[in-house]
Amino acid sequence: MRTGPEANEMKEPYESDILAEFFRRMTLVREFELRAIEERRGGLIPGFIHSCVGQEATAVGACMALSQEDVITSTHRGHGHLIGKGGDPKYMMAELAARSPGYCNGRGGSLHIADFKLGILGANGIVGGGFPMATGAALGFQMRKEKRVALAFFGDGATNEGSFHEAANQAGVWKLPVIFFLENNLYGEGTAMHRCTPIEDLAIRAQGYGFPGVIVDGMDILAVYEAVREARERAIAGDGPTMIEAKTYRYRGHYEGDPQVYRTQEEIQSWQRKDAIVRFRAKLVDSGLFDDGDLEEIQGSVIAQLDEAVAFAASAEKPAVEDALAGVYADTHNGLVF
Amino acid sequence: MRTGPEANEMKEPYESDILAEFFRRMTLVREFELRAIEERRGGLIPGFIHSCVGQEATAVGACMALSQEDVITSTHRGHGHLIGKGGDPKYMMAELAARSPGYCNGRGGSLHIADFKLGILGANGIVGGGFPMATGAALGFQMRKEKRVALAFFGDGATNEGSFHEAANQAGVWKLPVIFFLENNLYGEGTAMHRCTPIEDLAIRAQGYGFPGVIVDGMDILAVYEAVREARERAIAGDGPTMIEAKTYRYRGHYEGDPQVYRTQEEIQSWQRKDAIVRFRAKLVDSGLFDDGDLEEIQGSVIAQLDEAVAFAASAEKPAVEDALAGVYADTHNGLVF
Amino acid sequence: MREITYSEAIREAMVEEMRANPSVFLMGEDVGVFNGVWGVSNGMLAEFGHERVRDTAISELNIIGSGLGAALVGMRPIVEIMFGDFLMCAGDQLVNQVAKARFMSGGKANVPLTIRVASGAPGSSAAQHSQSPESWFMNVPGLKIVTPATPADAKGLLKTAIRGEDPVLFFEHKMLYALTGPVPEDPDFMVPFGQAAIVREGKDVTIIGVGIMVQKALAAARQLSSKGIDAEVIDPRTLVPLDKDTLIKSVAKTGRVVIAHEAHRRSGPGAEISAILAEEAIECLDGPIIRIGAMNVPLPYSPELENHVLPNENDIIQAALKLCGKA
Amino acid sequence: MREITYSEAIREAMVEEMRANPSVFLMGEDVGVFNGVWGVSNGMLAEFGHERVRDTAISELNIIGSGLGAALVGMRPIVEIMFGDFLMCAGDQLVNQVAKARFMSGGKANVPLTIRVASGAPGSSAAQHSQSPESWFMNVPGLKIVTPATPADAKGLLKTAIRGEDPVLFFEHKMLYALTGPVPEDPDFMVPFGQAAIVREGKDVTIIGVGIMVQKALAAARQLSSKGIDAEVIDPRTLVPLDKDTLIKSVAKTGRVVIAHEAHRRSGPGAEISAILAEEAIECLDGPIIRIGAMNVPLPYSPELENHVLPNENDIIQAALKLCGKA
Ligand SMILES: Cc1ncc(C[n+]2csc(CCOP(=O)(O)OP(=O)(O)O)c2C)c(N)n1
Ligand SMILES: Cc1ncc(C[n+]2csc(CCOP(=O)(O)OP(=O)(O)O)c2C)c(N)n1
Ligand SMILES: [Mg+2]
Ligand SMILES: [Mg+2]
Repeated sequence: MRTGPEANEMKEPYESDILAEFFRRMTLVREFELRAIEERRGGLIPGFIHSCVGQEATAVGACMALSQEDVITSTHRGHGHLIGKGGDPKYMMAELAARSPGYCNGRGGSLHIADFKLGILGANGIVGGGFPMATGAALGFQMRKEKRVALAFFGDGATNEGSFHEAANQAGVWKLPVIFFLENNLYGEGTAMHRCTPIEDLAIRAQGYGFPGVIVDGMDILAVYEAVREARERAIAGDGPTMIEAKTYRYRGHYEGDPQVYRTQEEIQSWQRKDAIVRFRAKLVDSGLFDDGDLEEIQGSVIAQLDEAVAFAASAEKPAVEDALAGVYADTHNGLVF
Repeated sequence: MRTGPEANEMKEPYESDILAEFFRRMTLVREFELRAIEERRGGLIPGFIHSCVGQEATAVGACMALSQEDVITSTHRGHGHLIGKGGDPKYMMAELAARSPGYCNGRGGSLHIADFKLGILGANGIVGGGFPMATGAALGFQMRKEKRVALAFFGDGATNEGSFHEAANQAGVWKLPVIFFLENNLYGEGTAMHRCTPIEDLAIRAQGYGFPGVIVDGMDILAVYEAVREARERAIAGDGPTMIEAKTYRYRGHYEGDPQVYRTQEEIQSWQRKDAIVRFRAKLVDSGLFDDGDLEEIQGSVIAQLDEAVAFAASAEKPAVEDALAGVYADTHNGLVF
Repeated sequence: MREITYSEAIREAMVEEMRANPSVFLMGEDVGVFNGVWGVSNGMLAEFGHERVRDTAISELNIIGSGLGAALVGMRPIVEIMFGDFLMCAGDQLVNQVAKARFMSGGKANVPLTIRVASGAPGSSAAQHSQSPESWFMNVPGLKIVTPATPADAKGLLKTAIRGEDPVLFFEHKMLYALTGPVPEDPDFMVPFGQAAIVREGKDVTIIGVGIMVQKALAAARQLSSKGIDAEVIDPRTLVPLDKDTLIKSVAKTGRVVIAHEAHRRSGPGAEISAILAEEAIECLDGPIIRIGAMNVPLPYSPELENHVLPNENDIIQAALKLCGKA
Repeated sequence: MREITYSEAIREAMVEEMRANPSVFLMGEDVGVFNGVWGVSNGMLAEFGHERVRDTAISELNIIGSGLGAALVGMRPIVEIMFGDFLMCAGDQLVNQVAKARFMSGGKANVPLTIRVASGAPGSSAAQHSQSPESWFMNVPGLKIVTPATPADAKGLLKTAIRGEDPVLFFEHKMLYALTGPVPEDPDFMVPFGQAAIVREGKDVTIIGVGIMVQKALAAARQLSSKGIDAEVIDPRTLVPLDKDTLIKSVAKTGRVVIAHEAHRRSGPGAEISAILAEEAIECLDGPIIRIGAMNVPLPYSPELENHVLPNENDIIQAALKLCGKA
């Protein structure tokens, strides 16, 4: 397994700006999730939530290795990816609250948030649904000779859908600039990975498609960041796709309300002891670039941002039922398509 | 690559009966195809034909390593598989001629021939359509603790369908008694394998599913036979699936009428020089167990059998239009389902 | 009679059939350890073990396709598809393999495969977790399509499916799982396919409800009766085969018909039912055939929009009033 | 006007659009080196090279899904599905991704994706190579569904599809590829969606034909005229959107209607058309709405059975005669 250097040391010199941003975004992801769960209990959010608490390093590390012009396809557990790619919690929260100014005008909810300006092609309610979308976007970039890549987020469970195979094969043949980024959190819903997958390291599947498979510690944001940066360079250089398997863990249920009969408290705690934010925070302090006060300030700004986001969402307008048919088609041929 | 011993020597002692049967079935496959093509030109056969001329050793070698209780799923290029598994050319020819006594009562044609008594679960018009069927049959055998296996035939092109991936993964997890038998003839229709598959040896995909992938010379029937026999033993012993990739070649077009702009005459001839029947015939003569006369007698009996099959088919009744709705359902609920 | 939920009725049918016949087993995503996302298979792993209550990989194509394979060698698989929205992941297996296996083999393949599908909108679940796919495969000969609306029908129809020799798409509406009703305890209680239920007799207007809309049609009928309209409510129970005789007879009596389903209006199950009536009973009709269904827009996340898009009791009432000249 | 085949018309539309716009490209199985199984893309590889005429792996799901991905980043892909029967291999991508991408994103996703599908029975090709899937996705909002019946419509509708911003399922009947007809040379000739063509005016009975059945309806109309029946033949040209006004207007004139398609009768496109007429034009009807379609049985291999199962010109004639009281 490829990991970031141990003992809270950094292998390469990072600017303090980017380090702070890593910390800020991971904190924002964590706090966004906790806040959304709270607001769901409070009734502001009507739909279900698949939180990514525990997986902050994969989401943020991967996205921050991309440029704004790059695109991602996300999943049902996508809030971290969206924030990682620059998504605004205000419009995310408004979408979760099913309001008009939300990212999808209240039509999509958590499972379908997209922002084409930020290169977020969409969360997805279909496990494995985003793979071909990512290869297709990468194809577009390749055909237009643009230096852009597409990164597909997916889970261990999604790796068993046929869509993974078809997309990976075609991406391999055409050497598309695509990164298959697996967040292996050991479970697909209530089914432990070993009960539905005959191998331990899914990255070896990449060999079957003629491109490298890399394993990283998904609780180490620098390891994730570096692996994606390298994969992006490969892709841009015309050397084709990379599969990256990040070993990570979700701390909460598959969705809020999941009784979690399928795993033990001990297992959860053993992963929490490797918490990506806690470890990274310690690393920042040890580096001497930040002190606790700096980091608490960041944390505070994140909380303030979320307070604002919630206030924005709560006071935002709801979609008007007169517009119920809007947005199905670009061209309604004088209303005929309905 | 695992091949049978060179220099026309046999590694292990085979009974002359089985050697003769290898030869007879391969010859029957070859002659069946040529005869069917002729009868199609002559108008007896209305539908299209994907002949397997050149691939006799894979079809016959694989099937003869199975027991009658084992099952196979076949493909659009399935005549060899059917004959290998004991299919009767009479009923096959009658089916190709769309006659009532044909295997499918004239409903299926070449693409859909099945014989459940012989363990032939069906040819298939859908590339990759048979994979889950094979894993499902194997699941049934495993649950009932029967010592039976399912063998899925497929082509290099089919390996890129999502169905391959999903079936292989589940078979790997459950250690199902299934053999994934790939006839790699280098082309999927008019698309050369290297243009749609990023690796050369597809057998390495097996690693991604936690079971062995084996490569054999598909022009050597004994190599094929031995590899399948071994895979069958593994499966029966509870050790799970094996993928076998047999390198082979089809001599004729994808279907009859294919102008074959996608390959050269030289390439075809280079494979014909390795012809499985010619090589095996030489091996039999060299072994001293057979002389040319023996083998010509077998050849003659095959031709006679095919004459009979064609005569049978040509004189057989056509399905009656009154029965057009028969066979869609077991239970028509007093005709309601139509 | 004791009352149990729709969900319990389904579980009871599965459990009884599994006890009675070792060939019957259940497989699907999270049906075992997780007890089923909808809880329908709750406790079944404990009774039958991993051999017969099988958690699969997330691979709908292989789930349905290997159900076919197992059926072809003599098993009687029940497979669960967690959301009807995911059915199309296995679209090819359904359309080209499962539906056609028997016919293409000249009637020789036996396909006792039951595909249980949780369908319909459970509320704010948006476009990929709310669909009603009942009509998606009606154009494909070879499948039977079942839409139980009550606990008793759920149990009795499921038994008919499991004991039958043909593939069945069995649609369970998520919002019916908690519905309670009387269900016979007789383990041989079966509801035949192709026999509609007249769930309420009436003479003024026929309301044909599919799945959950049967319940809404009944509620509408109660309100209509207070307005002096006596509605007959019919539940076809199976869309393929369809008991058109019962529908036609009712329409012949009332002369008015409303067809209600949660699926989108365009090419939903109501299209076929309406077309049959327009072909075989038009002379009985005193007015248009009105279809009530979801608007032709993907299901929106917003509860307000979703509510607006989905058909309800009031839509049925308005249609009936209009047909009866009272709107 | 010069006459070309349906197949040439389609190629011409693709070639012209590809010349005019570098974002347009073609991908699919064997569209390049093999020149397309149906020969539609014959010669296109030579002109545009492998970059823009892309042979894919045998992976329908990825073909359609990556068409969506490419569209989302500004390309205008045309993808070819070799046989309509294989569409369901990509069922989930069609239903859950392609159709819904725009709506789920609040109208922001642009999906200029044209999916060309060779459909229909080419003769003795059996159950998995003969289907007419036109209605399979009509229940799914977000797709447009096009069924050209003439070379000119093939060209003009395809241009509308390629230049449009929404995903289009474009069904090309295999037995129409060789049909010849006049086709405008103007590169901006486009046929709008949602505008039915009255291909023959008449006053006694309306025959609505879908795809290849338009040709058979015309042949039927010629024969009917010799029996004193003046049939109007209408081709909706697009099933979604559907120009119901033109259909209703015709039915209002004739009072009689036959709907003909090659798809199976049950829940074929005719079900929806019939249901619309039964809902919005029933008062104009002098008799039942008759649907002509393939029998509800998978397409058989035997030519005799297949002939029997498929709808033909005579079926239309008999239906019209019956409606006109002459049968
Ligand atoms: C096609 C499809 N099948 C099943 C589901 C139900 N489902 C939603 S999330 C999930 C588990 C996914 O596991 P994984 O890919 O590992 O992602 P994780 O939830 O662990 O992030 C399942 C089965 C779905 N949404 N789509
Ligand atoms: C799902 C599907 N896609 C495409 C086709 C059309 N088709 C028939 S055979 C074939 C090539 C198959 O290649 P391969 O699997 O290598 O088998 P081979 O023909 O070489 O024996 C194709 C593309 C099909 N029948 N089914
Ligand atoms: Mg997971
Ligand atoms: Mg091949």
